[in-house]
Amino acid sequence: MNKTFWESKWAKPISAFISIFGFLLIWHIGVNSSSLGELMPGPIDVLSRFVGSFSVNIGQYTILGHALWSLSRVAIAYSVASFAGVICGLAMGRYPKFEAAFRPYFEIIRPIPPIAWIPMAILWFGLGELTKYFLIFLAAFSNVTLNAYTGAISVDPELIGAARMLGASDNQIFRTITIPASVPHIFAGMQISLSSSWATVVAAEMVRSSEGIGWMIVSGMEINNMQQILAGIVAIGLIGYGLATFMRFLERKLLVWNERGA
Amino acid sequence: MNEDISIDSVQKREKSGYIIISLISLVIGIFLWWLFTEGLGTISHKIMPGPIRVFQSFFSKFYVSAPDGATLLQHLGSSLQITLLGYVIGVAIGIPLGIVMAWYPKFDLFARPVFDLLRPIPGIAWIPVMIVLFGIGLLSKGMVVFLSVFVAITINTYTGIQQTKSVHKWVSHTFGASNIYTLFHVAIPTALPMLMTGLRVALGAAWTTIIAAELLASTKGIGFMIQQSRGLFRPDIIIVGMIAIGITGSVLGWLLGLLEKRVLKGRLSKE
Amino acid sequence: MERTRSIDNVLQARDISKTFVTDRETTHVVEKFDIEVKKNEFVVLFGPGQCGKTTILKILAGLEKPSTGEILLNNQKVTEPGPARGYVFQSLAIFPWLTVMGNVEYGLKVRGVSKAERRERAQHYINLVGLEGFENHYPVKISGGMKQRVGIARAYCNEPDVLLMDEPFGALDAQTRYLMQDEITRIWEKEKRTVIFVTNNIEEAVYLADRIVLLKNCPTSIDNEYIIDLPRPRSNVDPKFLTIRQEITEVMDKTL
Amino acid sequence: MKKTTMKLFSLLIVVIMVCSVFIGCTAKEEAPKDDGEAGTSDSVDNAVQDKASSGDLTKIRVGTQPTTIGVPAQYALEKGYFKEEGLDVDLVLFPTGAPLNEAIAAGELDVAANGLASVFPLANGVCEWIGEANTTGGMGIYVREGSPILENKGEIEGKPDMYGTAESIKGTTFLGPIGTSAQFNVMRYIQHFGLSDADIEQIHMDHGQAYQAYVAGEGDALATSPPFSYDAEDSGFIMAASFEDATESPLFDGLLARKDYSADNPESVKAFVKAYYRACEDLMSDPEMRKEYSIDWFTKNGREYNEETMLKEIEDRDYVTQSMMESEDYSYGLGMLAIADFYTFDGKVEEADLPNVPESFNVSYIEDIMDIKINIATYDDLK
Repeated sequence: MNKTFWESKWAKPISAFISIFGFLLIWHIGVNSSSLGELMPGPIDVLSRFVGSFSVNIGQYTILGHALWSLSRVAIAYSVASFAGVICGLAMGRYPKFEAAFRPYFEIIRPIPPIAWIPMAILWFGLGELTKYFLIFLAAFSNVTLNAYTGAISVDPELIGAARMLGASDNQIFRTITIPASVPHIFAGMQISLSSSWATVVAAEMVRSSEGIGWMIVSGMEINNMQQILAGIVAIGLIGYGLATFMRFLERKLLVWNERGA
Repeated sequence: MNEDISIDSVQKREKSGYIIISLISLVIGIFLWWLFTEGLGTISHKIMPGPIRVFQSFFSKFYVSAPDGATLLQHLGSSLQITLLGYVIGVAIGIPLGIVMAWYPKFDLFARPVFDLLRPIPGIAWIPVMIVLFGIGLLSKGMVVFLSVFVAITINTYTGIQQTKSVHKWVSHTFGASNIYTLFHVAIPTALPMLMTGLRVALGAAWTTIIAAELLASTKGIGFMIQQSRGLFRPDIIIVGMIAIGITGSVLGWLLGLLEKRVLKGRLSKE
Repeated sequence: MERTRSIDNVLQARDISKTFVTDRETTHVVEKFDIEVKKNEFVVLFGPGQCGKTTILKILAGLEKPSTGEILLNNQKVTEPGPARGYVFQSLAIFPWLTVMGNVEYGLKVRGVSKAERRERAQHYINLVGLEGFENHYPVKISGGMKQRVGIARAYCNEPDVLLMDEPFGALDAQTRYLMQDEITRIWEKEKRTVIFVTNNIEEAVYLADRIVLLKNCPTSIDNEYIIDLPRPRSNVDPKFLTIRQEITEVMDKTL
Repeated sequence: MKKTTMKLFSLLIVVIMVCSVFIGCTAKEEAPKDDGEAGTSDSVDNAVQDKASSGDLTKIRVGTQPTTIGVPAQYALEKGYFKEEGLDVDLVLFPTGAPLNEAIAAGELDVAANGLASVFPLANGVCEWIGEANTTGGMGIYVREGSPILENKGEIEGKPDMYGTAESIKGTTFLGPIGTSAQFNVMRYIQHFGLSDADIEQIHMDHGQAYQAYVAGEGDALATSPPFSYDAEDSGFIMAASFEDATESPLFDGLLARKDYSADNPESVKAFVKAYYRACEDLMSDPEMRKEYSIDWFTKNGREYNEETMLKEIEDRDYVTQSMMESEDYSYGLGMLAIADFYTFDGKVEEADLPNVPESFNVSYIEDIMDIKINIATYDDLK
């Protein structure tokens, strides 16, 4: 491997393959050589189960169906949360009175993890989809609001001065300066919220569901089927990674004007 | 590739005189809560207990062990014990890994893919695996917390080290300092603020994962207390548990914020 | 200095002073500052270092409230910033999410001028500052000098009565700075405007100004004035240019 | 231009919205309705099916568990007994009693067939106890070979085959779900030796996980119920105390109806009770059919039974029939009173709520359907 290998565009994918293969190897050795074997399936069984589940139904759907269910729950709740978060965050930035009124509730809700809301969510919204949307909404809402707020109050005063000198009114300044200037912050918030929403889908699907990746893991726990659980975990990891990469790609495309420094 | 750092600190606007408005809105909120539950009784207390009942339960829970077998402080103690266990292990492994991944690109090429794949997996999904690996005792719950801490710390350390300005590195190298020396005397000090944020974010992550960990097998802990009251028609205890989690979470964050200020004193330079 | 209320005074400031009061200490930044600027006069506020010049300019622009005194624009008292006074910031203050065209036409857009008309006027000023062909570039993609041209075009495009410039070339390298000094002179002679230009570079002051207002150090106040009646474009090797520069430098050394 | 960023940004939101709704619908359409599994069945399909049959049916949401208590409900649903009574039943399954209670509290269920955990909705005045469905046998506390508890037997007079002494039980870690019969079993067992819950450690885990963990070497003792109790015997664990020895009170799983629902539509509740007991009669009359039917349904819901363990359960657990209820020594609700009284010790049931339990006994449905007189237990029967 000459020096240039590390710089060549092949370095990343190859090393990724090696490192994942290495991880699976360690897992394989760990399972086969130790007493762990009876309880913990090895990578080969799990991956074959994972691949198999693309054709064979687990419960009512294949793993694709489950993934679609989980994704649709996340997509709906996430987009509502992002929308509400941006509005709330910017409003908090724009109107100090609103911020003062809204902040106490925001500070109370934020530290409480979505899982802790499950019992009350069930009492309020029943066992259906609404409870799941509510939990995922909670996971996404605080981050987006926080970032929109930070974006709105940390606009470079010189830009506002320049706009004011050009005759812009307060409202115009908010619309044409504060909002665009906070778009990078908002986008960073949306990226973080997407990963926290995706992580919450498992907890959300613990609330009485019969489909979804989270259900796959939860029902695996109930019937002690470790392969199904691990296949679910692999799916969550892969999709989570895919979502994060997609958001980064979106950012490069959309925020072309923003030189996102380190 | 730039890591998206979870901005946890809330930049406060200058201490505006709006505290009164916040208080008023809070009072109105609690009044409305009271009105629709105990006041007019429109919402049955089984669905949403009133503020008076909740605060009664909250204070009585400090010395009464009904219905879940331990007082609020015992639960908090048990939860904090697991959180700190997971936190310490997570920090001990996360910081070095973050540094090495950021400082040695070759290692990063290998460690990063596995890390990125494990990162989105929530603590709760690991519970069954942890049961098998570490049984159902303190250690397995600690490990679930460890995972969330480990991820948060590694990201922040990684980003912190990467923020080291190349000009600083060159200066150190021109003085003939070795790579390791530069790492310790240039990169790590630069990364310190990011590291401190990481410590605070990780503690927040640890505290939120504790509920998931306690869904595992537990005899005590706030998560257990909430879990127990679900079947017993005691939503007031559930809300007491949630308030306890919220307050403890904020206090932990506040404490670390103080630590951060003292450690970084003048160094919090605005870039 | 006589206080005439002649009609051709575009901007007047009367015994302006400014003190910043923070909970730790109070600093007097500006004291007894008066100025009268005639139509299309290129006035340079020259003074050492960074003490009060920018504050004075911000007060004249209405971005900063004076502790005492008042500002008269076309003989009317003004307290708020407005399109009648254009401002070019030292830190460029270009909107990164707008293209060059977007930045230049921003003032007109905000005042509700129709798209066609503002596009046409903005194009005129883009050509004036020599940025043709860069209309659709984002600021992140163009050089410092070009960004400053956008700042100037943006201020000009709003057709203000007075143009206030706060060390606009401070951040540029020497070579671009000379180029921009020629550019601003060319633009100014092509489209006369009243200009108040702040700088701490003596050569730039003499090169550009009709009249130089010398500012004493903190708290800033007027020391005295110099009328520069050299023809434009001036050259910094012209003996008359050098003598004036020498004179002012000596006066400046005395005041430090 | 500044417009594009805003346009692109809102476009992104719209795109996410559209694709999510699209995914949501496509996924939902593919969903074949499957009654067996805990199907949150789609009410639209039900209504369509029934329009064809005689008259439209009234909808009723029934919650139960994939255990003995749930078999008659599933049987009546499959055999169409509910339909004959004019009921369109939406059957929802829960792993244990606790989540089932939660669903009742959330107003998601109208009636339920539940176990010992039913004491809580009764104590809280949310539900009525409208019928007892089956005896609960085959539950017990199991320990491993060589456990100190096995060293002495018959220490408690009148309990020849109950193992253990105060010293050997003190400090033991019991695995099993809290708030259910398993915990009741443990608490009553240690009470015989003068111990209380402070002397032992009870780790809360659902039956499946608890059994799995116990096999993996966790915990000292396992409080469990069928089928796991039979599996425990098969894997060589020894029963330290049976449920009957420890608790001395006959415990019945039974039927609950939300008070507001029962008040508003007594006919539906009555129809449900009628169809349910009809299924009980069928199952009791033909043990062979009951075995086949139960094994099939339990395994489908992740609870492995084989011939042998199923026969044991049938032997341990009888469904309540009319003849049973008519007999003299049958005292309706005695088990519930014992449990309610017991749970006041650790505050799970508040003293003040004790009277709610007997008040919630409502045998009117059974008495109308079967035209019999049932004597009802009171707290002084417990003395």
